Order: sequence, then C-alpha cells, then structure tokens
Amino acid sequence: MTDDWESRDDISARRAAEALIVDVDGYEGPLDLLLTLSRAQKVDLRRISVLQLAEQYLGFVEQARALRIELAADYLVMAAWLAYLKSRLLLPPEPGEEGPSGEELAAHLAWQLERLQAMREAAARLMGRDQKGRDFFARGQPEALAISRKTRFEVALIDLMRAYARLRTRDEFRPFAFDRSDIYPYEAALERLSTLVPGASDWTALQAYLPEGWRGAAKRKRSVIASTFAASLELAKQGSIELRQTESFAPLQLRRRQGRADE
Amino acid sequence: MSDDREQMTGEAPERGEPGLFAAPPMAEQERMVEAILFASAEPLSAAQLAERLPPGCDATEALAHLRSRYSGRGVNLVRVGDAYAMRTAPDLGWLMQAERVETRKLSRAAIETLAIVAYHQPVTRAEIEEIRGVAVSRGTIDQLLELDWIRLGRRRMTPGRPVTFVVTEEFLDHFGLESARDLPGLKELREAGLLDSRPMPGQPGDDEGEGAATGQSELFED
Amino acid sequence: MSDDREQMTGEAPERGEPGLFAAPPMAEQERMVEAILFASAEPLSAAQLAERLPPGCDATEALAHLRSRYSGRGVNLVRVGDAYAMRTAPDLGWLMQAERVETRKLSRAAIETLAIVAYHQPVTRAEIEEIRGVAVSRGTIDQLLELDWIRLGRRRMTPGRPVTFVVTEEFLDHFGLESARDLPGLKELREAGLLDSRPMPGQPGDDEGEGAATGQSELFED
Repeated sequence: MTDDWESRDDISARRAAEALIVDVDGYEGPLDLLLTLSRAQKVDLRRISVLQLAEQYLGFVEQARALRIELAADYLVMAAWLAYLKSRLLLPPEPGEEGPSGEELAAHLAWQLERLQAMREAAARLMGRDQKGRDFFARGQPEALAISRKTRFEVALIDLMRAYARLRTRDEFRPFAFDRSDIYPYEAALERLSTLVPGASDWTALQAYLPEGWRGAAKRKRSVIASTFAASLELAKQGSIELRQTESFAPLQLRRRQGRADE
Repeated sequence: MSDDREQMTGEAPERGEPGLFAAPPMAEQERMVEAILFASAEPLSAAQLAERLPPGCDATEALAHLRSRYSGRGVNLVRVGDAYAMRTAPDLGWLMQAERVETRKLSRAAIETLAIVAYHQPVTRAEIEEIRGVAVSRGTIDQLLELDWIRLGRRRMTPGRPVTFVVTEEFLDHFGLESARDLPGLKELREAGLLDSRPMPGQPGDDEGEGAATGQSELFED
Repeated sequence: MSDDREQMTGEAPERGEPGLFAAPPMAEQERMVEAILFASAEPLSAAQLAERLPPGCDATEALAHLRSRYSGRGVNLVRVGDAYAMRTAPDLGWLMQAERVETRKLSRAAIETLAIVAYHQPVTRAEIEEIRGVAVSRGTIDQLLELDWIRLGRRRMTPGRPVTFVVTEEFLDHFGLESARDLPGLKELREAGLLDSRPMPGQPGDDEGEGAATGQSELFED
C-alpha cells in the first residue's frame, strides 16, 4: 500500500491519502481505523486478511510520520502490536515457544473487528426502529398519576358555586345574620351579669364574670370582654352595680351597689 | 401504509383533481382521529383535527363514530368547549384517586375571584374588586393565570382600556363544563340550597372574611 | 354503579369471606384496566394494575381482552418488559407532527454505547471500551443515564467489583420493544459468537470475561 502511494503520481489518490491521514481525529481510535481500512478488502470480515490489514495500518502510521502528524499514543501501541503480529504470521513458530500463535492472535483481531461492526449495525438498526415521541406516542394528557410532581388544586364546581353564592348574597343577608360563632352577644352578657350581680358583695374583677369556655382563645375572649364590659356599663347606669378602677389600665372591678341592699 | 393501499383500491379515487388522493375510508379516519386525540396534550376542535388529517377527511363524522365507539368504555370521548378529548369515564374516577398526591386547597380569595370571572366574563379587575368588596391581590390573579384557569380577554373599550379576564378551556375541562354558560344561575343556586348564607358546619374561615377579621383584631388587640 | 349491581345479581357472589364482594364482571374489569392505562403515560405492570383494581380482579385476563380489543385501532395496547401501556399505532406517527419531541441528537459514541449495553448487558465500562476500542467518555454514559435508557445493574463479582450497565424499561418503551430478547438480530449475533466475551489469546486477565458470560446467560436465558 505504501509503495502504491509513492509510485503513483495521481494527484487525487495522493489527496485521498492525505485526507485519510489528516482526518485521523475523525477516527474513534485504532480499532475504528482498522475497521475502515478493512473495508478496502471488500470481503466478508470473516475472510479478511489480517496480514494485509496490518500492513495497511503500518503504512498509514508511516505516512502520518512522514507528514509529521502526531498520532495519539494508542495508535502507536496498536502499530507496535500489529508489527509483532505481522512477524508472528510471517515467521514459522520456534519450537517450544510459549504463547499464542500468530493465527490465534489474528483470529482474535478479526473477531474484534467483526464484533465492532456488528455493534455498529445493531446500533443503526436500533435507531431505525419506531421510536416513542417520533413514530408512536404516549397519552398526551395523562391524568393524575402516582407522579408527585404537581400540586393539584382541589376545587370542585360546588366550591365555585358556593363562593359565588356567598358573594352575591352577602349584601342582603349580612345586616341580619348572626353568623359568627366566636361572638358573645351583648344581650347574653347582660342577662348573665344581671343574674350574677346579687351575689357580688365584694369588689371583684370583671374578668371573673366571664363565662366558661370564653376565657381561652384570644378572639373569643376579646368578644366576651367587650360585651361583658358593655353590660356592666348598662347595669351601672341602671344603678344595680358599682364600677371602679384603681388606676389607668388596672383591672376593672365591680360589686353590687351597696346602698341598695341596705334600703 | 397498508391502509393507504387499501384506500386506493377499495374506494373510487377522485380523479377530478390530479395529484389529489381520495380521502381514506371512514374506519381509517376514525383510527387517525383516535390516535391524534390520544397523543394530543390538549383538547382539539374538529377544525384543528381536520387540519391534521389528510385532505378530504370528515373530522366531525369520524368524531361521531369514535364517540359512539368509546361510549360505555373505560375512557370516553368528551366535548370540552368547542374541542374534544379522551377522558376517564366519570364512574371510574375513583380508580385514579389513589394517585392524587399533594392536593392543596385554593385560597378563598382565589375561589371567589375565579367564580366571579366565570360568572361575569369578560370582567375587569376593578369589577372583581367591586363584587368582592376587597382588593384583589396580584398573587391571586397570577395563581389563576398560572393554573391556566383564567386568561386575558379583550381590553374593555372604556377609558383606560382595562384588560378583562375570561375563563379558559382548561377551566371548563377541570370543572367538567362544556361552556361557562352551563354554570348554574343565582336562581338555580338558590333552589339548590347554596344561597343559605349561614356558614357550613366545619367550614373554616367562613367567619374570617378578610375585612371583618382585620377590623376585629385591630379593635381588640391585647 | 349499575355494573356493581349487575355483578351482585349476575354472578354468584363469593359468600365464603364475609365483607368481601365478588370481583366485578370481566367486562367491567376490562373497562377499569382501560381507564388506568389510558390515564398513565408510563407503562404499568399487571401487579401495579392489580393493586389498583378491586380485590379478586384478574388483571392479566383483562389485559388480554383489552389487547385484542385495541388491535388494529389507532391506539394499541403494547407490552413493555413486564408492563403494559397504550401507545399510538406506529403507522400513524406522521399525523403527530405537533407532538413530536425533538430529542438531542445522540453522538455516534452514545448510540454505539447504547447498543453495546443493550446487546451485552450487563456490561462493564471496561467491556464497552474493549468492544469500541476507545475510552468511553464520562458524558456518554451520563447522557444515556439521563435519558433513562440505561441504569446500573448488579456489580460484577470480579476483582474490583466493577459496576455494570443494563437497559431500562424506558429504553424498551422508547424503542417499542416487548423485552430485551426482542432486540433485532439478537439471535444471529449470539449464534455468530459476537456476543461472547473472548479474552485476547494468551492474555491472563479473563476473570471479567467469565463474569460477563454468566451475566449474559442469566439475562437472555430462554
């Protein structure tokens, strides 16, 4: 092969040869290059002449050197190995020599090339198959499944209708509806305080009169204090109790109006 | 491929226009519509289907065939607005429930805003605020836009040309409506007992109307 | 609901275990499997289906019925490994231009590596490199892992306990394969000895080779 290149003046052949060398980066390593070179033999890979292939490869490496193209180390390792293989194939084995024969090594190389070729064809066949997302498709709108990727907002039509109903009826009902569970009505406070007052002969904090169950939660407490305070004002106005406060912000205290019991 | 050939021999090709093939047989059109609807990420209208089918196909007829083929099956062909989609049969919805992961409740503000858009569309932000009686936060609108339940409608031809909001096909799809007009009116709501303004038992937040709650806490701050 | 009632009268209820209802009739089981498979974009195994069906259902039989029902339709029931999925018929792929997902073009190295994993699995990185004759770049494996086409298999029981790679169910699904046994040309390649792991003659380090052979036979045992 080397001789061929040098003997011929054919410019195009020369160019092709150079292209082969310059394109060395295009090869995926020595095995890939060997596979490409082996195609030149135009035979079944099983019948390939490994000797001829080894010569081609060594010629290629020589050419690269002549053109001062730096070859990666693995190309040179392969070249050294092929040179060894070539010698094993050409020379008769010395008696008593250890190790595999040249034929065994050549067969293995041929098998490696065949395997690589087979994998390339398999890869091509694989990619030529119908592919999901290209030739066939999964459901485009999968319904809520075990994939925890999304937060689903739970709103039913009924919630929507209720919300709308609430909005549209708020104005006409609000003034009349007593729809708050955390409100202690003034009327209730007045009634309760009225019944408790006769027993209040000593000054007692207003808080002591708050009904059970309304002293804990802040919201309820606020409501009951307000209504009880209002009720106490009313009772004071009526003259049935007395109110006092020792200083600003001190607890409000109340007791039964003293004079009245005496009368 | 084989069906294409079948079509060529099975039906009289329309030779009138050169270069045009006869439409595939209806059974094949039905297959095509079935595959397209299955793979589509959103409901498709008959017009959209027709665009994707070979010339001469009758998407509407194919849809009708498909609809009856799937009637009573585990999956049905349903109409969503002007479009069509494949959906799990309503009676089998429970099969899908085990998968419902991490569901969140929509805020009351969002539900109300959504309801107002649905009932009053196209509606401006100012109108929503008027009906709700409180300001609508940007976040609420954004959330609904993000959920693809509302979208921008045409600008109102009034001073300032405010944007309007309308509900989307996704909204109709989610709530199982064919159109927003199918929403029950006030009278029907009343008849359904939904106009009772008393809070539902165990319905939290009903007494926490934004305005009222704020006022209260301010007034009785400890 | 109506089917539930039908089931109660139509089939003899199993009275043996109190509190248990008889399984729904097969037609109803088929509808359920249909709904579940339609709803899922991922393949589901018979076991996964059975988990979601009422007790006493026979998912495998329902699947068989469903498969024949959908044969020749625009959407087919396909087998993917141990699982099942609904997929559009491959001959209609041209209608789905809109849904086509543009995948990153895979490098030649990635495609070859994928084929090697598929045909030689479980396979170590060293074996991939030996077959291709070059080092496998980190990015190649990463890309295939990211695509969920390959995954880690069991470690090889050889010195160094190298990790192995195998193809995934997603790989089977993507390439429309029922199982790794259906890889094109697999039988021929095996018969030609091209899937063997032969050490270089005279090379001592063939302990990996033995492992590889074992792994293979495990996977592709008929």
